[in-house]
Amino acid sequence: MKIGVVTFPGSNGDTDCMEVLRETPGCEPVLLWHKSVDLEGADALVLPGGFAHGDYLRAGAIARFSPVMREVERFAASGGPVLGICNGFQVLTEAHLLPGALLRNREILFHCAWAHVRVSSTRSPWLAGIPEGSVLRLAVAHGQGKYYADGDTLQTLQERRQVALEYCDADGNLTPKSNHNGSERNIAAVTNESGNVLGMMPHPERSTDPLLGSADGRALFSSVVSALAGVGR
Amino acid sequence: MTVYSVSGEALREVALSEEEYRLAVGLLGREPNRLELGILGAMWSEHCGYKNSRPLLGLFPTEGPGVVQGPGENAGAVRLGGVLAAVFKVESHNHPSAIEPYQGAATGVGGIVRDIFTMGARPIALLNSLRFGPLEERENRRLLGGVVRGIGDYGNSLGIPTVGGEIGFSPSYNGNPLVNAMCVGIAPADGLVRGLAGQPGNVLLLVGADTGRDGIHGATFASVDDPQESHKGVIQVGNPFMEKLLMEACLELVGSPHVVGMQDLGAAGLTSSSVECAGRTGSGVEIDVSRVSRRERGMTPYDVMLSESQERMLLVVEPDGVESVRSIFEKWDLHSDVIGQVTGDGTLRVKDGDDVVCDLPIGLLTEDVPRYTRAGSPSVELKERRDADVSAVVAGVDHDPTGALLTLLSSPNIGSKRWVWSQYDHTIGTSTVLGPQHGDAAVMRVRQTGEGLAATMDCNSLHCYLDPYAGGVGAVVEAARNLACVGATPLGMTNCLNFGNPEKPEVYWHLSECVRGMADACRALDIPVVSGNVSLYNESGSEAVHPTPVVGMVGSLPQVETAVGIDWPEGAAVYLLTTGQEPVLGASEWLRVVAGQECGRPLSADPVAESSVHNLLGKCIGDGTILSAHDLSEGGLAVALAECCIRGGIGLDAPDWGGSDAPEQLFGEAHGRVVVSVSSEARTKLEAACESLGVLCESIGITRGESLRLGTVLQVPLADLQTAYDSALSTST
Amino acid sequence: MREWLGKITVVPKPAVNDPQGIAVLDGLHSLDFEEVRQVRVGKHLDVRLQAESQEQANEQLNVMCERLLANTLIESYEVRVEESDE
Amino acid sequence: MREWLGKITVVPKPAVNDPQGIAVLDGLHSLDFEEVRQVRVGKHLDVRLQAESQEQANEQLNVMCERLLANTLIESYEVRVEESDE
Ligand SMILES: Nc1ncnc2c1ncn2[C@@H]1O[C@H](COP(=O)(O)OP(=O)(O)O)[C@@H](O)[C@H]1O
Ligand SMILES: [Mg+2]
Repeated sequence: MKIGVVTFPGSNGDTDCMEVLRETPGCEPVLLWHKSVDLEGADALVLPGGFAHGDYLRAGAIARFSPVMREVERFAASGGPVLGICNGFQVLTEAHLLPGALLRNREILFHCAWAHVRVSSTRSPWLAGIPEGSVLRLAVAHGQGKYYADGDTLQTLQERRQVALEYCDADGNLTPKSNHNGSERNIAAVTNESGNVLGMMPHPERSTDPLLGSADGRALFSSVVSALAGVGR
Repeated sequence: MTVYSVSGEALREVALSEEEYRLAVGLLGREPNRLELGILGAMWSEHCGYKNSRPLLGLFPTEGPGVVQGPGENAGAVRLGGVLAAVFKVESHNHPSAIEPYQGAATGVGGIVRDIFTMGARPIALLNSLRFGPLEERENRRLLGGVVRGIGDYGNSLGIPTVGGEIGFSPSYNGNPLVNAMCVGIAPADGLVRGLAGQPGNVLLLVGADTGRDGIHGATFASVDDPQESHKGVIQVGNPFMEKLLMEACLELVGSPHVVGMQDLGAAGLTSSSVECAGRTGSGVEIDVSRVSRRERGMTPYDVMLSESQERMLLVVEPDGVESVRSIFEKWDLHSDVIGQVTGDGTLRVKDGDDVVCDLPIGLLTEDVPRYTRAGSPSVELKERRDADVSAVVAGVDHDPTGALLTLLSSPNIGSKRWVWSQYDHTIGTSTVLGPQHGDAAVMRVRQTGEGLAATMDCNSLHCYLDPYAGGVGAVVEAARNLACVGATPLGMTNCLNFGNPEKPEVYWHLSECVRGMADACRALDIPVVSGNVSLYNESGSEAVHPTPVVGMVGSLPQVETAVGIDWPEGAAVYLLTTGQEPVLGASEWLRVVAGQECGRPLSADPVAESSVHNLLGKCIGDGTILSAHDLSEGGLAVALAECCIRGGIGLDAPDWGGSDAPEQLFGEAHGRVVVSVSSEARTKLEAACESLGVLCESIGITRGESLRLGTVLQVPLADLQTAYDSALSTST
Repeated sequence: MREWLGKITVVPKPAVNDPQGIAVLDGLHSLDFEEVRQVRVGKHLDVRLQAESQEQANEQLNVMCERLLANTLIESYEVRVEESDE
Repeated sequence: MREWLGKITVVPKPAVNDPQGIAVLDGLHSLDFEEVRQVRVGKHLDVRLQAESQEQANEQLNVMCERLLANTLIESYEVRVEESDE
């Protein structure tokens, strides 16, 4: 299974993504430079965290126009699994591959911590292997991660089960306190309508070893590998 | 007497004294032109030339079997395990941060990161040591907020985790905050890149950002004592995105046979970087400023040579390799200019097209920098404070152990710094095993070898103020102790000497005594100093900051999994390990916070006795006997125990604790004291180890329950401890 | 072709709450500017460009806003064009 | 007392490095807006406040800029006052 890690000049989570993918059985990671227009036959794509083009103006705004993004759009439209992590999520919303926008955190400040999220929909191949309702402990680190969409969109997202992860406490309760960045309805991750594109603020690729605080993030990567194997893409 | 054509004002502008000017003219055999004068001023400034500090720096031990690169390069390096080297240095950006806290701190991080990747090392961790005036003042809150955001944004953008450091508050920093940043990188031990010029004919390549009029005379401004009044240049604005590209491109070039040397542009920009490269190889350089890409029209050679625009690098490349090296930069969308070449004549020749606008011997700018050894003496005020009758002050305090503990926990020097470090990305890179506030030092895993790399920054500036020799010893010993508490052994040290105007006898006395103490401690503990930085003239009004010789220390653990934090588990036995030194209240945090007095003398550490404690920790953490460790520093025993409770989320039950409620016992400060926890089965093992290594060990109690209970002296609910601790920086939010 | 100076203002839409605005408001209040009731913080861009006419410059700037300079889901923008003095 | 709307623009001074402006310029060029020659990015603030007169509002806003809203070492600012419509 070939998984492409789409790298912009200011990406900084690419190395961590490559690392966890290398350690995921059945997975062959490949770095895809933002100027490239060839996805090198990747079966799935990860847009890692970082500050794609310095994130001046708005996070992800300029990255959206990188040459590789046209291919990413095509790949997503054909149903290929795409995961945007943190800045990758911001790029995907700017590119209109995912609904909504990510605003500055409620407390304005950059916030680095460990957060719990509840898996509220497993429609995405990245989450298909994780039991619904599971609580994951994942690293978060962002300044613009407050998920925003208008009321109707939020309604639709929930009806269509596009809300994938929600900030919660250690026991899985959606409390105001656990919603550390002030996201609408505690939303930490959403998918597109067909479920193949997932954007999330937390960092599964940093949550890969108990020594570092949690290994819960590994499940997303093994999940997509099994999902793809099942489909036989 | 000769009459010179230069005005007093022109000399003041470049911070040269008339005597220095006379000396320079004598050496040069003529008067310098305006550009040459600017270059001379920058290179002879304290910041670049170390006029006042170089003789003192000579006291530091800089050699040892593990040293791969000692002082003199962009950063120092020590051997880490077999084939790797840890490359590290600390850098100050105090004056720029006083003027524009966000940009000043951000560009400080940018500068230290460049020093590390210039050596061919990949930066893996950032730390910082900060000092501000009290947070009750709005201006200090503004400075703190700006500095923290600046450090965070820059490091976060680069993807280098900021994993540790320290912050302190005292009125002496009003108007002159200290911002010291430290970076640690990893490189192959035999593959370090140096800032060398090499053979005549080698090409000088200037890479990165265009040159603007930023920070002209930054180096000289850092060498006069009123940042607010003296700063006239354009403030530097950092671009971490550009730095990220530079870093990746430069690291890609490590090992290229064409690259002879790399040198970042820091203080005094192109001037100091080219002079340093040439100076290290005894060659000369010729630069044509008309080839330098500029951000603005109308810049003079003076502007170009002295600009401190950020995110620029100078590469020395063999003539055949220029095209291949430039192609790597192009790949990263970076612009590069061929601006000159290395010559064999030992001069710095600057041309503007065909005109020679500067022709100075390199030696005049490096070896000939005047060196001053001054006479120092303590001020009368200091002597009074130091010799004050501490017991009389103590007797005047209505002692309430619980109240004092909560007050100390909620004071900004001791309380939680979460508001600060949660703004720093400390998990990027998936190597942070012990991040901010998790252990006494930060611990990173070294993927290549499975080792742990530990780093810490320390300095008790109150101790340094009241007894600079003891404070200097203490800073080194405390840093080593912090490394020991996570299970690491020190490999090497860097430092940043933050002091006031050295021309004042009391400041020079503080500076020289601190350095003497640090150097003696380094020798006693066998820790080489491999890099550092000096920041003098930190004054506002006419008051010097408290002497703040910040120690940055790096150590290693054979296996990173064995590292322990402060947090103790439930059901563990808690011991206090000591060298037998009895704690005192002189120069203590209790005296400052509870009694409102900065007076008395701190104890001086005994490095030899201290070593046995460190050895014990190394052994018993390495073999898994010790489950958590925390050293006793500001606030003494009670504060250390409270911190362990808070971090572990578990109380301490010590019904049989035999100590008294005297403030010395609870809050007094001494060296060589560490609280550890072990499983109940491991008690005899720990006791035996202490016995054999000559460490005193006192059983304190068991970790359990919801409160900190110390005999009949103290019983405080965990929730109260937590609330007090978390409130410390609440005024800043 | 002449040179024009486009002055672009991008502000968060009213429905999107603006924590920066709130923080600045608090800051002003703590400096005793009690008379301030509300603050919204957005971006300002000075864009110098070549165009045949003021209308054309205006039109181009609007396209830039739609495509890159503003995210119209959360922000509204305003364009003014002046003759460039440089 | 009436309510006024202060429109404040804060931009980096000409000599000050503006990496954000450079990045936006590059972004516009890569979107084929070749006609753009320079971009500088700053802040815009809408400040609603009470004041006796337009002049007074203007004066207060200038003080706010000096004290909090702009760092005059690196930024210059411009204040306009309108009658508040709210
Ligand atoms: N306090 C100190 N202790 C040890 N070495 C020092 C100290 N201060 C400066 N140095 C060394 O002197 C050299 C010049 O330092 P500096 O001027 O800060 O370099 P840069 O311009 O690259 O930041 C470096 O090798 C540095 O490590
Ligand atoms: Mg350097």
